[in-house]
Amino acid sequence: MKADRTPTARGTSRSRQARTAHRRPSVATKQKAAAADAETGHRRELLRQMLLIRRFEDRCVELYSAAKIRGFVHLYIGEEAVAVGVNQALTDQDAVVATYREHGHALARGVSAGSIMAEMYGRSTGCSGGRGGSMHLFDASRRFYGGNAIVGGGIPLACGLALADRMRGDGRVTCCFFGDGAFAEGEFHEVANLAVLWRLPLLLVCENNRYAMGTALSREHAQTDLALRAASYGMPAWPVDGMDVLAVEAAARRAAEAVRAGGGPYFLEALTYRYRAHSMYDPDRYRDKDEIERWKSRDPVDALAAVLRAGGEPEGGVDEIAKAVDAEIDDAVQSAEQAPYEPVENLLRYVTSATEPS
Amino acid sequence: MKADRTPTARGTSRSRQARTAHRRPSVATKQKAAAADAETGHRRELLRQMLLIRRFEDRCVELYSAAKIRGFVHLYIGEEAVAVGVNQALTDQDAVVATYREHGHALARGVSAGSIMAEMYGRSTGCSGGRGGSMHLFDASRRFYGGNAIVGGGIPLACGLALADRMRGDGRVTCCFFGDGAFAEGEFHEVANLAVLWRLPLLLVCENNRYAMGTALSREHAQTDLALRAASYGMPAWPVDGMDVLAVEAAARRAAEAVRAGGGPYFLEALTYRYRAHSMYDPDRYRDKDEIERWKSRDPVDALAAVLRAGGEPEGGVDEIAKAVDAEIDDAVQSAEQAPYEPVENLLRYVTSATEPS
Amino acid sequence: MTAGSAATKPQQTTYREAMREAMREALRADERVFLMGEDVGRYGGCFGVSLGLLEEFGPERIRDTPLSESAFVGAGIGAAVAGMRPIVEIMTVNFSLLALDQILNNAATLLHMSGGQLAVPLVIRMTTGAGRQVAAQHSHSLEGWYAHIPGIRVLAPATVADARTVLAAALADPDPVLIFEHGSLYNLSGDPDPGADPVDLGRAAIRRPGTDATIVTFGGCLPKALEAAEELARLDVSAEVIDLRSLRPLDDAAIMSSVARTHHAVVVDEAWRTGSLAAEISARITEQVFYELDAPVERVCSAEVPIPYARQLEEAALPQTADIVAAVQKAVS
Amino acid sequence: MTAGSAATKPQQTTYREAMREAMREALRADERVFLMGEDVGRYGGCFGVSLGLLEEFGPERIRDTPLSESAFVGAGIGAAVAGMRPIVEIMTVNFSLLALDQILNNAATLLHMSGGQLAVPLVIRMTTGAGRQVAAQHSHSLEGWYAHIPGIRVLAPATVADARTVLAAALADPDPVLIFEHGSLYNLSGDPDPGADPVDLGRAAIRRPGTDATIVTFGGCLPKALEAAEELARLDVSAEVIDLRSLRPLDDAAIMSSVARTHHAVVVDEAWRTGSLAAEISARITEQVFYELDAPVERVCSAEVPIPYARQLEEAALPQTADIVAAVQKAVS
Ligand SMILES: Cc1ncc(C[n+]2csc(CCOP(=O)(O)OP(=O)(O)O)c2C)c(N)n1
Ligand SMILES: Cc1ncc(C[n+]2csc(CCOP(=O)(O)OP(=O)(O)O)c2C)c(N)n1
Ligand SMILES: [Mg+2]
Ligand SMILES: [Mg+2]
Repeated sequence: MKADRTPTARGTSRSRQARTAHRRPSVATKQKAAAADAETGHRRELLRQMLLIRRFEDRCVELYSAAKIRGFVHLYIGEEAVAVGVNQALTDQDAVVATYREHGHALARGVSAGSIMAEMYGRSTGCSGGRGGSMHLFDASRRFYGGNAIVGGGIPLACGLALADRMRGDGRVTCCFFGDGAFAEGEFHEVANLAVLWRLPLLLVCENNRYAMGTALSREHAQTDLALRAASYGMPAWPVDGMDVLAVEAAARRAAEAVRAGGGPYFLEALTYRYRAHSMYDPDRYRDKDEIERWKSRDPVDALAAVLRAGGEPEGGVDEIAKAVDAEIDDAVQSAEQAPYEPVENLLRYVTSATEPS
Repeated sequence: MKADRTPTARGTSRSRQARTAHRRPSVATKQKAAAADAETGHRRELLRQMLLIRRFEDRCVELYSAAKIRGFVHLYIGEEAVAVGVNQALTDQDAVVATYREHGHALARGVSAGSIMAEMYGRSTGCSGGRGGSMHLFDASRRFYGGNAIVGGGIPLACGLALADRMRGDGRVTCCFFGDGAFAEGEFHEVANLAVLWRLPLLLVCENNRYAMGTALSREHAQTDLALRAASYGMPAWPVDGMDVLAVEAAARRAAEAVRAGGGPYFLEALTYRYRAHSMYDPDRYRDKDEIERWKSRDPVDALAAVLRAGGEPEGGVDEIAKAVDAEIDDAVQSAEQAPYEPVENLLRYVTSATEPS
Repeated sequence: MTAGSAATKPQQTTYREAMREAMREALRADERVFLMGEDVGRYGGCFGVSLGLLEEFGPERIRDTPLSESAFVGAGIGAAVAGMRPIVEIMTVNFSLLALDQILNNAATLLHMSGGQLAVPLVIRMTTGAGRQVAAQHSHSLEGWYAHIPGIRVLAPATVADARTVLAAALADPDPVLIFEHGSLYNLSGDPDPGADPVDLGRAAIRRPGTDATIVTFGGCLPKALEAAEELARLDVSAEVIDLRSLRPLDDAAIMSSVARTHHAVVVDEAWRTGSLAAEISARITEQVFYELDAPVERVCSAEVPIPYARQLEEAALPQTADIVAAVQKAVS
Repeated sequence: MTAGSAATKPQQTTYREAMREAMREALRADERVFLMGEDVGRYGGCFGVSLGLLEEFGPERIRDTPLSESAFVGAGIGAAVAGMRPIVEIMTVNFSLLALDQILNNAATLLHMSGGQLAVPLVIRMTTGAGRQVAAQHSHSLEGWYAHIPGIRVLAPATVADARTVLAAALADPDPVLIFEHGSLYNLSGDPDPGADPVDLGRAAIRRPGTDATIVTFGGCLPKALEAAEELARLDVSAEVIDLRSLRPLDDAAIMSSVARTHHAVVVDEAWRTGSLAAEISARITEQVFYELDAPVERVCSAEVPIPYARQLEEAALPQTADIVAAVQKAVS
């Protein structure tokens, strides 16, 4: 998976070229076939990533019930196309800041399922050494900067990462995921203004899943067209169908390209939906079961599977991917089960850089 | 002056009628003359209020140099048309929340010059008992709620005053003044959204004087059309020439009427300019003297005086107003000079409602 | 006061229900009262405290807010100034930082700054504390910070009965009152004692009398302190347990008269040790009854670390019953 | 280090200039260093500290920000995580409340929460304190709150020499450092002593030796404490004055060894008394050298009132030299 994430393998220009080539009618048959193969391969990979997230989280539910995982856990199921699609537009050098609902962002970013699972088990092999838990996944090697449980709290952090890049002129992009709820916090407003003012290379991805906990979009926002509002800061801002991973990928590539070209920040509003309750504690009293079903009928995993099948993917192809994914998750769980706990003597480790275990 | 502020004497509908009548061509000569008289009277009153603010603050400069007044003092000179014009649209029952640059708002609201001056002298007869000083003028009897020195800090307070009115359905308006600098703070954003969402009777008056301390508008805002940005929250939002008191009054009346009719908040951007430094400590290094002069050529006091003179105001009429205003200020200073200091034994008074002087 | 007969026979209810019943009572009694905060309505409150109130009182009085802590806390202040009696719920003390400027610079300050003109009869409720493996950003115990602020009252009900009465006392106060509800207490069961005289929540309560040492605590640490006292009794140490209930003002008289009798004091506070409220209490004890002390005042607080997620680390970070027992033993040794 | 010769003969400069010179030095030495905050550029800094730096280093490295405390402090955190060395100026501690969530939940917490992956080498400077009749919303002394937070270092230079060296020490720290500059000190004149060894600002300094009582203080109260010691000397009381310099961590060793010699301690802190850092120091003294104390530890703090504007009231609210003298006399009596 890591090899797949190098800029050459899936960098903006090459993929664009591939897709453009595919649409050009006068191309020789051979080239066309190669491009179609690449496209299919890429789509299978997208499906694999979405399935990994979905099944990883299904397993989380079981493990939570079994009290293997504790604390607050927020599931991303239904929204997989957003993290997976957006990440296609990012390189290894780019940075990602996410929220407390970030298993999907971490997995899509290439943080290993094993280290995430170990983290939720509270083991010292976890991606945050067991100190963070579900809401605080970090992986500096993947430039994955969390995992922030203060709604909106990651947005200024992302702004600063982008500022550093801008000052050094190193052409990197910082991608910040946040929710429709976070959009109402003052910090969003302050950062949006600052980022445009300073032309920071910041990709703001608002995951509009229509709820902030139990509060529906229309009861948290006066003007519910969030992209329209973001545009008022003077940055390009567009909505995209967050249930369609191909649409998300295309929109994210356009956005990342604009950011990388030095145009300043870009706002992408991914229209999506969470199938599960807000957290494990949420009895989900505030919405219609019908509404959930309606969204499920546009499921991003099913939709992409259908596209693949229409493109000739054999029966059982998807099952095969699912099997591989399950094996990866089984491994993750098994290694987490066996992983060591951080000794209590190390409690004060990492409070400051100087505090080392005794 | 207090009599002037009763709703019947200068309430929205009557004044509107007067102005409308004046413009109607087929009205009988007598009626026309009466309306013209009323209009002239009203304009003289506007001039008087603006002059009161200007000369009151000129005096503040002297008194500050003489160390009679201390602390941070921010002058409103140049911006008088905004407070005076907007206040015309408000009744006694309405509420006003201002900033630390609020001598003008307090005076226009009918807080007496004497009690303001005594406050700046730190005397117990001051409108805040000497505890607030220049930045914290209060007068509950005028529903004048300060005087807030945390930039943006008054906006949520105003939101709450409006919420109470909305819940009680008593048709009152809360008017909140704040600067272009405050517009960048998260609190503005949060309140704008909340106020539209809840249709609160809130008149948001942004005094865009093109600087936040030493930071010019274009270096604090990516999109400098603040009314445009405010409109993105879903409320009516318009700019107005803040150097023209008649324009401000007309715009404020339209705005207040819309708010009073239950339309929710309204955003008015008054384009204005402060002639003096940000505060008494500011060496004013960040702007051109030319720029200041250009704005002074559109001085709101001079402009209204010219309108009056063009309408037949005799030579010396303006001087007469100035003289009356100066007398009022002299009185204010004199009574402040003689006013008592709050005894030190009362230090803990008003920390809580229960703490009474020993 | 749900029913007259309830007063006669003790009835069990939870801390959560007691708080809810108190809100219901206040909403029924005074139409100026309303509840405002994130998810207090449709969702029923982040911890279920306000469940059912929306249905009874409607969306005007049970107001769901957007995620805008500064705006809706500030709006509560303004509404209070205008004569309403808002109860603002901040989901947890962690998020109250976003509204701290409003609380300190407006709520706590307006009365004084206006020379007595603007009172702010506002009640702010919030959950506090750790213990549920919710990690560094959701485990703060910052009530000690709030207790530093002149102009506000800070209450920390630790029993079902106090949860039932605290709100009425807070709403009767003409000034801002902050109520801290420790998350671990919501499922606590007890007698709401609705027939009792309204408790003066400004006074500390002796939850267990004792003669050898005084344990001063509040909120989520009270159950641990009582457990410790139980264990100490088995070890022949008689510990008195004082529940502060009010963190600002502090009931010095109750603390000092106990310490003057026991000559040993241990303060238990879930906050990080340095700069905790426990420090203030220790300083006051030294100042006021220094010559009665047979040993230095001990503090049992949290380790100075962002609270970690892993269970064994979190447990090690927080004050535990055994730590309290050990501290008392050290004091009396 | 403006000139090699400066090291040889003592030179007078102000606290403000010392701070500015330290910034200039840091900006010259390390291109990762930049300064960011409201009006640090064109205006020259709210208190003139950064005057002239924009001209020398340009707008990329001397960045004026909009009024958005949360955003630009958070941006400083992010830039630090990404390897820059930002110096963020918050005009005054009063406004830092708007960024407190970022400071506590991000700056102080990221390293631990990420299992040691994300260090935050950020320096935040801010003015603190009262004394200039700027009233309730501009007179806070909240450095004690910051000293409560694990994961950050809190420094309070009180002399020109410390102002000159504090920044280099702060920038050398791999973790967040907050520097509190008391507004009354900016015009203080003294020897910046640039040739001296870099002071270890983690250690407290004995600013005046004495034998009868220890006055522990920091920041804006140091000059008052020294004045009090002078006056006490005339009254035949020999007071030792300790300047903490670092508020987190506290230099317990320095405090305790002094108190163990003098047997009397007075802590002077401009914060409101309840929950002040003075309480922490008092508690620690009791905990660590209880049996050396001949009298209870005294505290001299601000009255618990939003600081009023009127001069006589403000003076009455703040710790004054006479209050310190009286407290020491009481302690040694
Ligand atoms: C500042 C803050 N306020 C409140 C909360 C509690 N809370 C956690 S998630 C959440 C809803 C956030 O909604 P949104 O931003 O839309 O993200 P989503 O959960 O839908 O992904 C709330 C209110 C919090 N964590 N932080
Ligand atoms: C939260 C906060 N940050 C910074 C300051 C310092 N400060 C006082 S006034 C001011 C500029 C405000 O500009 P603007 O809102 O445009 O109002 P104006 O002074 O132009 O009337 C600043 C930065 C403050 N008082 N509060
Ligand atoms: Mg959402
Ligand atoms: Mg301005």
